[in-house]
Amino acid sequence: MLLIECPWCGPREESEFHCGGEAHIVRPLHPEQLSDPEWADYLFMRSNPKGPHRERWVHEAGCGRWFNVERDTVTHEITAVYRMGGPPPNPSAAPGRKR
Amino acid sequence: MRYSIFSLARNAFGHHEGWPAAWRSPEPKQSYDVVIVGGGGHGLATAYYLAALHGIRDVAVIEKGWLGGGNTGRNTTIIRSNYLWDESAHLYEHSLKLYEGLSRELNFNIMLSQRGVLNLAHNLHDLRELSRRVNAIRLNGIDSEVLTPVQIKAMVPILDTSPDVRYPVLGASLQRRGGVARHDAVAWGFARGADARGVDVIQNCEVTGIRQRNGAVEGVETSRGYIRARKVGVVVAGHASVLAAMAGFRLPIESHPLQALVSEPIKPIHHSVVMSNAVHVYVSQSDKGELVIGAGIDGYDSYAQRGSFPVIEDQMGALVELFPIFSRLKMLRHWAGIVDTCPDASPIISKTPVKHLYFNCGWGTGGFKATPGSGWVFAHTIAHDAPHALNAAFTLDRFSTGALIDEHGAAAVAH
Amino acid sequence: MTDAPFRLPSGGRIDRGSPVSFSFDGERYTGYAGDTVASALLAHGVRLVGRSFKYHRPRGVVTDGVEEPNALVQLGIGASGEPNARATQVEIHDGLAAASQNRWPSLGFDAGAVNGLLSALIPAGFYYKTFMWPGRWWMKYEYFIRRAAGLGRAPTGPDPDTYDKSWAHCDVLVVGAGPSGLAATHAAGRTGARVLLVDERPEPGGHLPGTSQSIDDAPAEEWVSAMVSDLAAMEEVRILPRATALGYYDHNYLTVLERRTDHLPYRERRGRVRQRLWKVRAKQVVLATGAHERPLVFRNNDRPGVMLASAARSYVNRYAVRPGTSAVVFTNNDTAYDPALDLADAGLRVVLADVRTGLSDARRSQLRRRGIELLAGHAITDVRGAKAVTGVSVAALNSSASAYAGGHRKIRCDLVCMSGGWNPAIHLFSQSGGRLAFDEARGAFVPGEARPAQFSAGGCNGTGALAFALSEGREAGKAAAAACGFRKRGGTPLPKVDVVEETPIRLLWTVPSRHLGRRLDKHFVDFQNDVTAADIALAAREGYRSVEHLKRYTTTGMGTDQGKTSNVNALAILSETLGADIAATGTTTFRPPYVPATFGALAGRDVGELSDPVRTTPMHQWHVEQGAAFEDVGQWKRPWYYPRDGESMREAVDRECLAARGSVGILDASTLGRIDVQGPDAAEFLDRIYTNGWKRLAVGRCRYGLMCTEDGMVFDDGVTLRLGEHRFLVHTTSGNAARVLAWMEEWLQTEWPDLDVYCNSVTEQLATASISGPFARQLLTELTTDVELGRDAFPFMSWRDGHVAGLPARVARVSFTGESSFEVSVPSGYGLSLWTALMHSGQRYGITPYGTEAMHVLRAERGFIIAGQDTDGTVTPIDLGMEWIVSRSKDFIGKRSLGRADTTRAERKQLVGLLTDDPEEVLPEGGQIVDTVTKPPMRMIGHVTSSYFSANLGRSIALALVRGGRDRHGEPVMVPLERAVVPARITEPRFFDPEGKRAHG
Amino acid sequence: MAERYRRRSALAHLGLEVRASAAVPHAGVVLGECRMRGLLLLRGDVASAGFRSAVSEVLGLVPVAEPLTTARKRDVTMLWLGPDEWLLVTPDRRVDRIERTLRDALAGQRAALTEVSHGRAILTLSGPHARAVLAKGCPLDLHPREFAPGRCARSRLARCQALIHHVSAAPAFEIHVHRSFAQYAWTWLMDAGQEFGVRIAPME
Ligand SMILES: Cc1cc2nc3c(=O)[nH]c(=O)nc-3n(C[C@H](O)[C@H](O)[C@H](O)COP(=O)(O)OP(=O)(O)OC[C@H]3O[C@@H](n4cnc5c(N)ncnc54)[C@H](O)[C@@H]3O)c2cc1C
Ligand SMILES: NC(=O)c1ccc[n+]([C@@H]2O[C@H](COP(=O)([O-])OP(=O)(O)OC[C@H]3O[C@@H](n4cnc5c(N)ncnc54)[C@H](O)[C@@H]3O)[C@@H](O)[C@H]2O)c1
Ligand SMILES: Cc1cc2nc3c(=O)[nH]c(=O)nc-3n(C[C@H](O)[C@H](O)[C@H](O)COP(=O)(O)O)c2cc1C
Ligand SMILES: [Zn+2]
Repeated sequence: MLLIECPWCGPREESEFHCGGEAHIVRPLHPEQLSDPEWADYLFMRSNPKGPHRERWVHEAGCGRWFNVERDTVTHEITAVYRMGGPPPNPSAAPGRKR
Repeated sequence: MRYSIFSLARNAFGHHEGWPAAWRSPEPKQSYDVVIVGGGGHGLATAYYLAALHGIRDVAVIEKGWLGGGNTGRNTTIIRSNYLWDESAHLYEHSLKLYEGLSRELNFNIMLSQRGVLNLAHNLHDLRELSRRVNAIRLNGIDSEVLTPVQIKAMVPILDTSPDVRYPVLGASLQRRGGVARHDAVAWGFARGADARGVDVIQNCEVTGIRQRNGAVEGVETSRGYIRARKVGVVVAGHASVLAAMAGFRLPIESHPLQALVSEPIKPIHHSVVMSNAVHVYVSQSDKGELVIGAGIDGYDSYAQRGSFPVIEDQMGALVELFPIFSRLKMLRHWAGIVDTCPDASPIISKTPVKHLYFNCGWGTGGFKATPGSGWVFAHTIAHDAPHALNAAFTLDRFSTGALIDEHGAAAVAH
Repeated sequence: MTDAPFRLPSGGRIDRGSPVSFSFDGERYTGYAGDTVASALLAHGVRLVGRSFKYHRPRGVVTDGVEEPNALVQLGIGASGEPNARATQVEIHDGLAAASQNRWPSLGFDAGAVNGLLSALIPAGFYYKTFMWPGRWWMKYEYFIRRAAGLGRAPTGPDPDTYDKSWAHCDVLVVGAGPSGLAATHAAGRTGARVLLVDERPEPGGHLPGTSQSIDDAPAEEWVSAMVSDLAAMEEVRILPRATALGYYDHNYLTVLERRTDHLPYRERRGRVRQRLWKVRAKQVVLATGAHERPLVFRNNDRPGVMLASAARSYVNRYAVRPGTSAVVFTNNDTAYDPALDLADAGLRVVLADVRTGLSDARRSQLRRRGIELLAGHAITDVRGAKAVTGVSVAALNSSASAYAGGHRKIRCDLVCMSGGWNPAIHLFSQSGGRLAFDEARGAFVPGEARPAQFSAGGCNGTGALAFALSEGREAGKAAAAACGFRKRGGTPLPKVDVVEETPIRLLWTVPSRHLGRRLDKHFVDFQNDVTAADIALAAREGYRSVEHLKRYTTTGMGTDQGKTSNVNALAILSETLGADIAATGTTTFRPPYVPATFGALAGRDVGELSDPVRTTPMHQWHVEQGAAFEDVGQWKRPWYYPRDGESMREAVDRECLAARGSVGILDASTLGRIDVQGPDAAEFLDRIYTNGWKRLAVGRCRYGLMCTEDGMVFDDGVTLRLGEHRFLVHTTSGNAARVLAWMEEWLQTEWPDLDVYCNSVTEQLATASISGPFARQLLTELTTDVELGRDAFPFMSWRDGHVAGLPARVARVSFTGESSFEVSVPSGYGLSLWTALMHSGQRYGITPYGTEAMHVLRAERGFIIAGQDTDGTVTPIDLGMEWIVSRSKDFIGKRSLGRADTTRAERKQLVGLLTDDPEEVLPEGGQIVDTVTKPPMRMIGHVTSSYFSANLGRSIALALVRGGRDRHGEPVMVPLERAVVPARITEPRFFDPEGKRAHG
Repeated sequence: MAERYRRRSALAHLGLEVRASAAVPHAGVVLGECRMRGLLLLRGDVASAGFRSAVSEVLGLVPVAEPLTTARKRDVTMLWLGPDEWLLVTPDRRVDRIERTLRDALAGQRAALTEVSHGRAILTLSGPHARAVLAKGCPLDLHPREFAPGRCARSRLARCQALIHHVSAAPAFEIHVHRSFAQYAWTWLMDAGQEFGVRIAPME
């Protein structure tokens, strides 16, 4: 049972939130220009890392805001919480997507 | 040594000191024809069928921990083949048929107990979906029937079928050939069978890299050194994405915790398997007497093999609603596995962008029932470098073409 | 009244003024308040209390607490029965009825004991090796195996008790109210921090009341009461007795189960919550859970009368019970000495066998003073007796402890006390993700690296001496409070306790047996599951060498005690067998709960009518009064149909359908989802969400829209009203209301934050009645003065604001029935008024309320889909024949997916109509469609999604998804059902008013 | 003409007026329904000076920026719901007018206004055990150190979403739920309060 720090409401119980999966997957601006595999990559392919992971959460039963969380998928330790559109913390240590 | 009541009796005189190891624990060789990564049921079955059916015996199964310690060792063991789409139905039915002969084939009692699997319907929508499913399954030649509340009550008297409860039971589908099996025995039986046919079963050896040249696989790096291989089959369930990353591609997979729990052992009281997707709980009673109970997945990626408590709370609420007499029984232990969920809730048994590298994953919450069938088709795929007709639809490129096999449908969780 | 024969004349924490009468296996006994079933039975000299799982061996009480493997009893009967209760923890109360388990016909004579005779044939894992012949017979064998297994029995009826759950937040949670837990709580509490102290026992003090320990030169209990009264004065400190911490989850979330009434006589329980599950979120956690004593593994160490040394001591001191008359204490460490002394003081004859030789003079003289015979370097080689211990054999060990150096001596006794050292109670520590370390010197796993915001103190930290346990507790409490920002100068001084110098433990994992020397038979490791040292060796030999394999192959540690007394012994024996070191072998995984926890408590009050909210509309009461049958749609209760006296469902639905087309029908449509979309970019936003375009929709007009998921599959549909240049009112399906709003918010916040749009749900703000049929307009005319209802003034697919029945209302001319129809929405508080006004005025037009079933029929007659019924997440708009609604000129969510290889296939399943050859035959929804009937597997080409009898058409109709169905209109197909094969014909998916003229009328 | 009909609250069918008179000895909690409130959802960009001044012009209240807090001016209370979202609680009879003037004032601003007076039910919970009852279903830390009077938060109450407003230190809470959940929330609170004794408050 995670304790998640909503950037607005502060630390709240996991049951108030909903996880929206991997963060920083930007919808292609021109989907029609993508090949089927490229579109499939956007739609379905996920890095699903073991270790630090950036993901989107929404404070569903609270302020209703979406935000990003950096969380270790093994220890569940949350190392950062940052607002949507905000820069990820410490980009050099960026986990996640390899293209 | 063949297992039987006679060998047991013979060994009793020797205080059971004469039993050989069920499988060797060999040092890894430098190279194999085929390396199977992942010593769960699926990996071991693949190795077994490679050796038993395709004459490929120079095979190693590489397991980072202990055999069957992944989802094979932590699942609720429900076996059934009542799947909606033709592709799935045929694959799971093939598996169920293999299961039906497995104890004898392996000379290892896997305790397949075909006590019947019921899926409850609680509203009109459920009923409609249930009827669709049962009709499809029956026309696919698989046993399946619809039960009325009265028939359900007769079969499961302890189930609350009164009409005025929050989630009344309006009907159920029943697959009589469905049931449960002893999960550990499936892994151990395949390991013993594969070992006897020359397969090296190697535990405590983690694959840490996949070497390739010119787009083809060459071998695997492991915590115990490099191992060359002409072909590599990866069957690591929750860790599929990790291995795919080693090979340089991504999968449409997310790893989520799936929890299960057992009650204290009690005298037999529940003789079938009851599942309810609407309220998210399912329960059977094991031969040891404990109730084995499962639910839905936790909502976030995790490799921790433990889940969140609210899932257990919901599950218990649903359980005591369905079975009021269970309220005073006690939860003995709860745990989780890491399930490899796929967007269409169907597996991937496929060639990959890397030549001679094959992946078998995406079984998510429901692959135990497929263990022999999955190994069987995967062995075929590896041996022929081409899928068998039974797994031809379960390729990786269905995500590009859009030809998904959506098994979410009525079953929110396809155990 | 004469007291029980084994009750000491004085002492103990029992209340001699409150005698309590209870029964065991039908026999009546008396004890005192403060007794457990175990202590009270022991006071009466009852030794045999249970039978083991597999061999049905006679078993007695081994421990005095939570770790008990043997003394499990069935409590109560019928619906309030409870199996597998630990007699060592069950507090007796008047009327308590306990019974032994897993025996037949009786505890004294148990037929299942034949398994013990067969034990040679049924070693660990035997079932994997047999019962495979003949082929299908396993189910027959299994029947008997199942009956033999299990322990207690399930209750026979629904639970009469209530349960409860509550959140608890605190700065510091202290688990364990022993000396270190009390010290921690005191240190943290005095800073003003919010401290919660939980302990599973009825009273604080931990193990202290079970000892003869003194603190500050007074009995330890005095120190305990002083602490407790200090704590009671601290406002932010709360103590929960009978509260067991079950699980330690992420980020300092712990579950604690409080047993509130189980100790009370039945008559005092009524109206009270039986158990409460606390869900604790703590900023800091102090674990002070103590330690469990380890049994020694020797031949027949399971005889009733063999118990842990600390338990025997506790029975003497806490319960004033002599657990026997003559005892042999068997140990490998110093902690059994104090128990031996206390037993002697209580009048028992005591012999102490210690496997060690170099013992301290202090210890020797303590024994000498009590006249206790010391057998240094000795071990028990066998225990005699069947249903109770009658004696033991002892012998001197050789220097490597692998065999005996001398002859065996028999000692008569009725009690054997054993101590193999201590296992710190690291369960919670390990559950939280802390790493364990193996302490070679103590032969115990102790906390290693901990997860953040957590401390371990005292026994659970591997600390043996009370003085250190106290100081560790105090430091942990202080540090934990400080970490929450609470500090206070000074502190309570540490109390004074005597320190006796200890001789190091000599680890001896198995004691060689008398007859077989090396061979280990019936040396029990796991008492409950009957796992012996030989089973462990067998598993290792057979390749089950991982401790996890060992566990699963032998079932060690899988019982109700979860191996609290057995796991470490088992893994140590495994290590020895394999020649590996214990640290490398490791433990099995610690999992919650720490003790088995009642399902009812985990469910709490979310049962019965509270198991899930039932949502109702403002008109609900009216529907109930009219005797409507209801359908569950998500959490909503919707009227399904309104049967009149004696009407069948079919008759009622037919009548409702005819009225909606023939006169006027009225539907409660309040459950429809409604979203108020405001902002200059609203139209642009809807353009992206929906497959069709919105920018050109005029204010005052409505449009039907379809939305897809990003993979191109239909997700939801509904009508949207343009309320203003910058404002739309979106309608969603009832089931998807919340999902669609969340979906919109997600896209807005995460992908298009630049759009100036706000979405708010108004689902619940509005109540809606939909009236349909030729008299709908006329009826409405009567009720409104300010809405122009003429065909031209108020065209189809437009809306108007005004008043209906004097209520502020919005009227929309939309139609889901295909009739001329009006949806009237008012603020919910007026919903019932609107409804009754319409019913009242509608009477003379024969107004007929219709439910969801008639609504489905009516819309199907017109071929309108229901998302989620005619679609299943695999259907595109094109599959539905709705290319007209798919914009070519703009992008929208899911558009790209429609161009993929599979989504453009001609053979996709497409929406069609289906007419059975027999007009009376109504196909079942979910029926599968084939071209030709063959032997299974048959080639299926589709399935029936909606199917009804249409009273308006006088025949059955159906909608279906059929492969390539769009080009197959007119072709015959078959629907094979269990009872028959139904022939049918594919048609256009529209059966009534194909041009759709009536809606405009 | 609207006066012909009285607005029915979500729990009107329970007849709480009648039940309120029943004496409950040692009631540990008092539960009631607050019926005559107007509710407006206000959305907007708190960083925009135009938005702030438009709101304060009409209400005399600047949109509160501090999460989980409330502000009050005369008979209007403003509750923070999210960084761009507030709930205005007004007397029922004033809500139309406030909506109109506020909407006019907000013209041209990045903002939205939606009336939800009828879409919610407001339950009142007070008495010495109010916190204990609430804690059974609400994961918020309700200790006055953490959730002082005047604070509000959206969270869960058992199986529904709820807005909890700590209105006074008594303690007293107002619990807003969606209208269709009112019956559930009411039953839940009655059940949770049972062990302490529940009295039904007279209607507001
Ligand atoms: C709680 C729960 C309940 C379930 N209930 C059911 C059910 O009732 N019915 C059903 O049909 N299915 C069920 N399932 C799903 C089922 O358990 C799985 O689909 C199935 O067991 C997968 O088998 P596997 O052999 O593919 O995976 P696993 O058994 O997980 O084996 C994969 C192995 O790969 C190893 N591995 C991973 N990475 C590496 C590496 N780098 N190097 C070497 N080895 C590696 C792992 O250690 C593991 O042993 C359930 C799952 C869970 C978790
Ligand atoms: N009988 C003995 O001789 C004995 C027994 C235990 C400890 N010790 C010694 O006592 C000193 C330590 O005292 P301490 O305070 O650490 O231990 P303690 O055993 O005195 O107290 C621990 C308390 O925690 C409770 N507890 C354990 N797990 C719990 C859980 N999950 N939930 C709720 N309560 C739980 C126990 O019931 C017990 O009351 C050490 O010196 C230790 O070696 C001696
Ligand atoms: C079908 C099944 C039955 C189980 N029965 C028991 C049981 O009777 N007792 C027990 O302690 N654990 C039981 N377990 C749980 C295991 O102890 C263990 O928790 C699970 O295999 C996951 O492994 P882990 O907890 O070691 O990670 C059972 C597990 C499964 C899958
Ligand atoms: Zn928030």
